Amino acid sequence: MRREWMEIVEHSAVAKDTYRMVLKGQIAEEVKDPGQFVHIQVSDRFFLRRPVSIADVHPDKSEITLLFKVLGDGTQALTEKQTGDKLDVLGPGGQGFPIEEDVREALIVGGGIGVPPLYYLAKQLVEQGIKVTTVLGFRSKEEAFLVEEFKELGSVYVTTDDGSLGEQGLVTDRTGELRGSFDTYFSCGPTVMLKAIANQLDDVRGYLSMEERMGCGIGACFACVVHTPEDDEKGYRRVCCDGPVFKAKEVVL
Amino acid sequence: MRREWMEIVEHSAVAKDTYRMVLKGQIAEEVKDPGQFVHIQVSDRFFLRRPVSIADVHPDKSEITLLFKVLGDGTQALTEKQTGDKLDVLGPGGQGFPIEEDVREALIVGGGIGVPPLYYLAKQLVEQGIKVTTVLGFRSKEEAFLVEEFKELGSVYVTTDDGSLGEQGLVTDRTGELRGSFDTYFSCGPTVMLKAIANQLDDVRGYLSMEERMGCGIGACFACVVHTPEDDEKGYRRVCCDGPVFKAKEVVL
Amino acid sequence: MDISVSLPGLDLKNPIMPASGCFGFGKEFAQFYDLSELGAVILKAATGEKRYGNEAPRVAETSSGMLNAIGLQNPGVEKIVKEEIPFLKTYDTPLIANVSGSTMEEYEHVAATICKEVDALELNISCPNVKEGGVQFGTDPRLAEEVTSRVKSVSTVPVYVKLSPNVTDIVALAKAAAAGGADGLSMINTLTGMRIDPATRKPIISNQTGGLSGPAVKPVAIRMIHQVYQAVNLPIIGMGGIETTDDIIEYLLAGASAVAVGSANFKNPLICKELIEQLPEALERYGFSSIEEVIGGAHYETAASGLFRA
Amino acid sequence: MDISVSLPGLDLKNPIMPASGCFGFGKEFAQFYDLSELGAVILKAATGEKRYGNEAPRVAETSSGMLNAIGLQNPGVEKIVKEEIPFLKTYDTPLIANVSGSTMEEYEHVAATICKEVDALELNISCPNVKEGGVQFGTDPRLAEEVTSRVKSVSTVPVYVKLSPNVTDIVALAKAAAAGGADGLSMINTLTGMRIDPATRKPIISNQTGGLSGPAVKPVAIRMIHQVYQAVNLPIIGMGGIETTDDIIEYLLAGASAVAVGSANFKNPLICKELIEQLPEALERYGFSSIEEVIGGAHYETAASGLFRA
Ligand SMILES: Cc1cc2nc3c(=O)[nH]c(=O)nc-3n(C[C@H](O)[C@H](O)[C@H](O)COP(=O)(O)OP(=O)(O)OC[C@H]3O[C@@H](n4cnc5c(N)ncnc54)[C@H](O)[C@@H]3O)c2cc1C
Ligand SMILES: Cc1cc2nc3c(=O)[nH]c(=O)nc-3n(C[C@H](O)[C@H](O)[C@H](O)COP(=O)(O)OP(=O)(O)OC[C@H]3O[C@@H](n4cnc5c(N)ncnc54)[C@H](O)[C@@H]3O)c2cc1C
Ligand SMILES: Cc1cc2nc3c(=O)[nH]c(=O)nc-3n(C[C@H](O)[C@H](O)[C@H](O)COP(=O)(O)O)c2cc1C
Ligand SMILES: Cc1cc2nc3c(=O)[nH]c(=O)nc-3n(C[C@H](O)[C@H](O)[C@H](O)COP(=O)(O)O)c2cc1C
Ligand code: FES
Ligand code: FES
Repeated sequence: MRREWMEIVEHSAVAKDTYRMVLKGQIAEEVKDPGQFVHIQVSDRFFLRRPVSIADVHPDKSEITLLFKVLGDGTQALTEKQTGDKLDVLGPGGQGFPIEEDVREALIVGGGIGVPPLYYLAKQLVEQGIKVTTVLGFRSKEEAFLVEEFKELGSVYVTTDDGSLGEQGLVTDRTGELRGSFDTYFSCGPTVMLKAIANQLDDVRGYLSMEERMGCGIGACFACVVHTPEDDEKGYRRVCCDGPVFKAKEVVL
Repeated sequence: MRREWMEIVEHSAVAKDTYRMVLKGQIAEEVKDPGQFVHIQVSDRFFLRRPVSIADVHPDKSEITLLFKVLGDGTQALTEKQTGDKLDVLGPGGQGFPIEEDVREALIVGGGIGVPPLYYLAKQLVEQGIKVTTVLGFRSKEEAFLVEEFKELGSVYVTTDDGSLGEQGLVTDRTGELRGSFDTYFSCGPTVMLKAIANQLDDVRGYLSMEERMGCGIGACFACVVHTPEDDEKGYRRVCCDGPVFKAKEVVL
Repeated sequence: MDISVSLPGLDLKNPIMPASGCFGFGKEFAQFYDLSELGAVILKAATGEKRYGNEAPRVAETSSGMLNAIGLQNPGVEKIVKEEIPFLKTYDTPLIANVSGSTMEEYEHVAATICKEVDALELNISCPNVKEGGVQFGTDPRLAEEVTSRVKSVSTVPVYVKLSPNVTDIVALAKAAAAGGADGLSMINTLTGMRIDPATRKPIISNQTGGLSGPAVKPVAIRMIHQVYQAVNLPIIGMGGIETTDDIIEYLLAGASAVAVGSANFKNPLICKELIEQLPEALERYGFSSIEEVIGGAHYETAASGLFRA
Repeated sequence: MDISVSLPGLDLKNPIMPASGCFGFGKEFAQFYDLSELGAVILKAATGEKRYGNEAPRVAETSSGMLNAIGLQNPGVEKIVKEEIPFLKTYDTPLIANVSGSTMEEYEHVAATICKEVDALELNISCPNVKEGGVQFGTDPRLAEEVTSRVKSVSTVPVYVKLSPNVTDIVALAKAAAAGGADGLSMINTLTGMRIDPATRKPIISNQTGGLSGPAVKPVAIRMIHQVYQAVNLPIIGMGGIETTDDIIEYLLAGASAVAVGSANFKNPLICKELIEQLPEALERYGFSSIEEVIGGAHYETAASGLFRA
C-alpha cells in the first residue's frame, strides 16, 4: 500500500452518470487480488477520500481501470478531472476475492456500481480455467455497462428494474434457476441484493464484497466496521482491511 | 457594482513575486475613478475575497489591469490561474482619488504594492493636463515594477531599501526635497509610509489610499473600519466604501 | 411549490433571510437585487448608544469560515430608527431588529424603542465580541430567562432569543428563553475562536478572539437545533454556514422553521436571492411536497440511513 | 534546529505525535514509515472491557472536517496490553495511553493496568460518542477533578487530562484537572455535531451526533489553548485540525508545548513524518531560533498585528 499521485491516462463516460478512468502508477503493480480498492482524494475541497474498486489491472502498463458512478459531490467533482491530471491515490487496499484451488464453476452476481470489481475477478477466473457465469442487475439499459466485456468471458444474464435490457426483475430471479451450475459464487452490489443472494444460496460457498463509509481506509480508525455472527470472538470486521470481500457467513449483512 | 465572472486575458510575472493580470468584463466599463478596487474570490478554497486595486482600465476593450504581489495563500493561488480562466470578481468598489479642478501639479508617492492604483491615476492626471512627478519606493530592484511606465508620464524618482535601484533610502528622503513643486499629493503604500508622508506634507492637500482586512467589501459588515479625528461626528470610515482613498486628515492613520 | 412560512409576528414569503450583522441595514445589498424578495431582513445589532466597536483587524479567514470581532458597531438605536429603518420600510418584507446591550436596562431601552418600527425582535444575548454583557446573558440560564422576560414585557412584537453555541448545555439555555416568554429562538450565533499569525506571532484579530461563522460551524448548529427542537416547543430560525439549498433543507429537517444566511453574503452578495429562487425546485428534487413536510423531518423516524450501491 | 521538547514523563524528539483514535495502535502506519521518527504515539482509547462501539455509518464528511462516532471500540485494556503494546514497544518513541471509561472505577482500572506499559496517560474525559460516562466527566468540573485525582493516585506515570471543547468555560475545566493533580492537559477533543442527509431525511451518522474534527475546529482549539495557557500552569498538548507546519506554529504560539495530528492522518498517512521533516525549516523561515521561543509566544506582547503594504 502506498500514497501516490497517479496520472489519469483515460477518462470517459460509459453509461448514464457512469465513468471509466484509467490511472497509471506503481499502485497498479501492487494489486494482489481482484476486489481490492483504491482510496481517492478528489481534491482539497473534500476532507475524506473516496473508496473505488479496481475494475481491471494491466501491471505491464502500470495501469488500473476504475468505473465510478456519480452519487454525490465527490464523484461529481471526479468527473471534471482531465486526462493528464494527477490524482492523489492511496492503495491498493483491502482483501479481495480469494480463488480457492477447487473452484471449477463460478457464478458472478453484480448489481449496479457493484459490478466493476467483478470484471477483474472474472478475467482472473477464466485465466485459471474456471467456467464463469455472470448475472448483472441494473436499473435500466442506459445505466448498464461492462455487459459486452463479460460476454467475452462466459454466459451473461442481465436483469433490469424496468426491463429495458435483458429480463425485467431482480438478479435473484435468475440466480435461483442457475443453482447447480456453479460451486462458488462471488457477489458485489447493494446490501439488500447481497442479503437476498446470501439467503438464496445459503448452502453454496460464496464471497461478498461490502461497502461502508470510511475514514482512513487502512484499518486504523474503525469507521467501517461490520458485525460478525455471535460465535465470532473478535466480533467485528473492518471493511477497508479485513474486507471489503468476506465469506458469505463471516459477517452480518 | 456587480458580481461577474471575468475572463483572464493576460497573466504574467513582472517582478519578484509580482504579477500582472488583465481581466475582461463589464466591470471595466463601470470604473469611476482611479483608486477603486475589485474584490476577488480566488477559489472555493478561500472563504473571503481579496481586495486588489485597479491599476489600469481600457473601457473600450472592457479590460482592467491588476498588479498583485504574493503575500499569502490567496495571492499564491491566484498566480496559478491561466489565461482563459474565469475569475469571480465583485466590483468596481470604493471611492477612488478625486481630481479637483484646481490641481495643476501633482506629486505621486507609491510604496511597494501600493504603486498599482497610482498608475491609472497618473494617466488620468496627465490626460487632464496636470504635471505629474512620481516618487516610488521598493525594497530592491528585483521587486520594482511600473517604473518605465511612470517615466512616460513625467519625472520619476525611485528609492530602494538596499540602493539596488535609484537612491538608497525612503520615499520621504525625496518627497521633502520636492516640496513646492506640487499643489496636491496622492499616495498609496504601507501605513508607516502614509503616516510619514502625511506628517511631512502636513500643509499640502493630499489623498491617501488605505488598506484594511475586509469582509464584504461593499460596506455592510463594518470589518474595515478606521478612526476619524475627534471632531468628526460619525467617528469612523469604512475603507471599502467610504475609501479606500481619503483626504489626508479625514482619518487617523 | 408554496414556500411561505408563518411564524409569530412574521409572515414570510419564503423561509430565507439575511442574518444580523451580515447585511448592514440593507442599503448595500439593495443595489444587487430587490429586497422585497427576501423572506425577512434581520437588521444589524442596535445598542442604546452609538458604539465604535473593536479596533481593526476585525476579521480573519479560517478553513471554511471566518472570524469576526466587529464589536457591535452601530449608530445607536435612535439613529437606526430615524435613519436606517425608513429605507428598509420601502420594501415589502418583514423586519427583525437585533437587540443588543451590556445591561438589562440597555436591552429594555433598545427593545422598547425599536419594537414599534419592526415586526419582531431578535434578542442578541450571544455576542462574543464585547467585553461586558452580551455573552454572559447567553451562557447563564438565569440571566437569559430574566433578560428575555424583561424584554418581553416592554416589547409590542414577538421576541426571538438568539442563542450562543458556546455553552455546555444548549437545551438549558433554550428552556430558559422559553421560560422567559420567548416567542421563538434564533440559533446559532458564532463560536468563539482565534487565529494567530505565525509571522507576527500575535492574534490576527485585534480583539484577540472573534466569532467563528461559515460552513465550518454548520454541524454544531445542526446538532444544537436538533437537540432543542426535541426539548422546547418554540419555532427556530436556524443559521450557521448556509450556502446552498441542501444546507437549508438540512436546517429545516433538523427542526428550523426558517433560516438566516450570514457570512455567505460576503462571498456572493446575491446569495439570498439565488437560494430563494432555487429552493422550490430543490425541495421537489428530494420529493417534498410542502415546506411543512421538511420542518423537523429528521425527527419522525429514528433509524439511520443505510448505504447502498445503487 | 533542535526541536526536542521535554514534558512530564515524555522526552520528545520532536513535538509531533498522532492523536488518539486516528492512528489505531500504530500497525497500519508502520507500513508507511518508521514510527521511531514520531515525537510520541498516543494510542487508541482503552476501556475496561472490549467494546464494539456504535453502529455504522460512523463517519460523515463536513466542510473542512469530519464527524465521527466510533464509540470507543477497542478490545479492552488487557488485550491492548498483551496484543498491541508489544508491537509499539519495538519502536524508539514514547507511548501515551488514552484512558477511557464510563465510571470512576473503570477509569481507575484501565489506568492502573495500562500505566505500567507506557510513558504517560491521556485521560479521556471528553468522548462525546458514548451514551454514559465520558463526556459528563469532561463537562462538570467537580467530576473532572475527582476522576483526575483518582486516576493520579493509581498511575505510576504522568497524567494528561484531555479536555472537551463542548463547555461554557474551558478554564474552569482546566483548573479542575490541575486541582486533581494533572501533569498536563491535552486539548481539544471533538466538538459535538450532526449532519442530516436531505435524501434520506435522517442523520448521516447512525449514532445521530458525532465529534467534529479537522481544520474547521482549529480556531476554537487555538482560542481555548490561548485562554488556558494564561490561567493554568500546566503543559498542553494541542490538537484540532493540524495539517501544516503553520498550523503547528499557531498551536505552539497559542501555548501548546507539543501537538497531536488526528484526522489529517486519513487524508495523508505520511503526514506526521512529513511535518516532522518540515518543522525545523518552517521555524527558521519565521525567524525562530529555538522551539522554546515559539511555545506561548503569542502571549509575550499584546499588541495586535498591523497590516502593511510591503
Ligand atoms: C470498498 C468500496 C468500493 C467501492 N467501489 C466503487 C466503485 O468501483 N465504483 C463506484 O462508483 N463506487 C464505488 N464505491 C462507492 C463510492 O465510494 C461512493 O459512491 C462514493 O464514496 C460517493 O462519494 P460522493 O462524494 O459522490 O458522495 P457523498 O454522498 O457526497 O459522499 C459523502 C461521504 O460519504 C461517503 N460515501 C457516500 N456513499 C458511499 C458508499 N456507497 N460507500 C462508501 N462511502 C460512501 C463518501 O466516501 C464521502 O466520505 C465503493 C465503496 C466501497 C466502500
Ligand atoms: C483596497 C485595497 C487594495 C489593494 N490592492 C492591492 C493591489 O493592487 N495589489 C496587491 O498585491 N495587493 C493589494 N492589496 C492587498 C491584498 O488585498 C492582500 O495582499 C491580499 O488580500 C493578501 O491575500 P493572501 O491570501 O495572499 O494573504 P493571507 O494573509 O493568506 O490572507 C488572509 C486574509 O487576510 C486578508 N489580508 C491579508 N493581507 C491583507 C492586506 N494587506 N490588506 C487587506 N487584507 C489583507 C486577505 O484578504 C484574507 O482575507 C490591497 C488591499 C486593499 C485593502
Ligand atoms: C461580520 C459579522 C457580524 C455579525 N454581527 C452580528 C450582530 O450584530 N448580531 C448578531 O446577533 N449576530 C451577528 N453575527 C452572527 C450572524 O448573525 C450569524 O449568527 C452567524 O454568522 C452564523 O451564520 P453564518 O455562518 O451564515 O455567518 C455576525 C456575523 C458576522 C460574520
Ligand atoms: C475517528 C476518530 C476517532 C477518535 N477517537 C478518539 C479516542 O478514542 N480518544 C480520544 O481521546 N480522542 C479521539 N478522537 C479525537 C482526536 O484524538 C482529536 O482530539 C480530534 O480529532 C481533533 O484533532 P484533529 O482535528 O486533528 O482530528 C478521535 C478522532 C477521530 C477523528
Ligand atoms: S476506514 Fe478506517 S478502519 Fe476502515
Ligand atoms: S469590508 Fe464590509 S464594510 Fe468594509
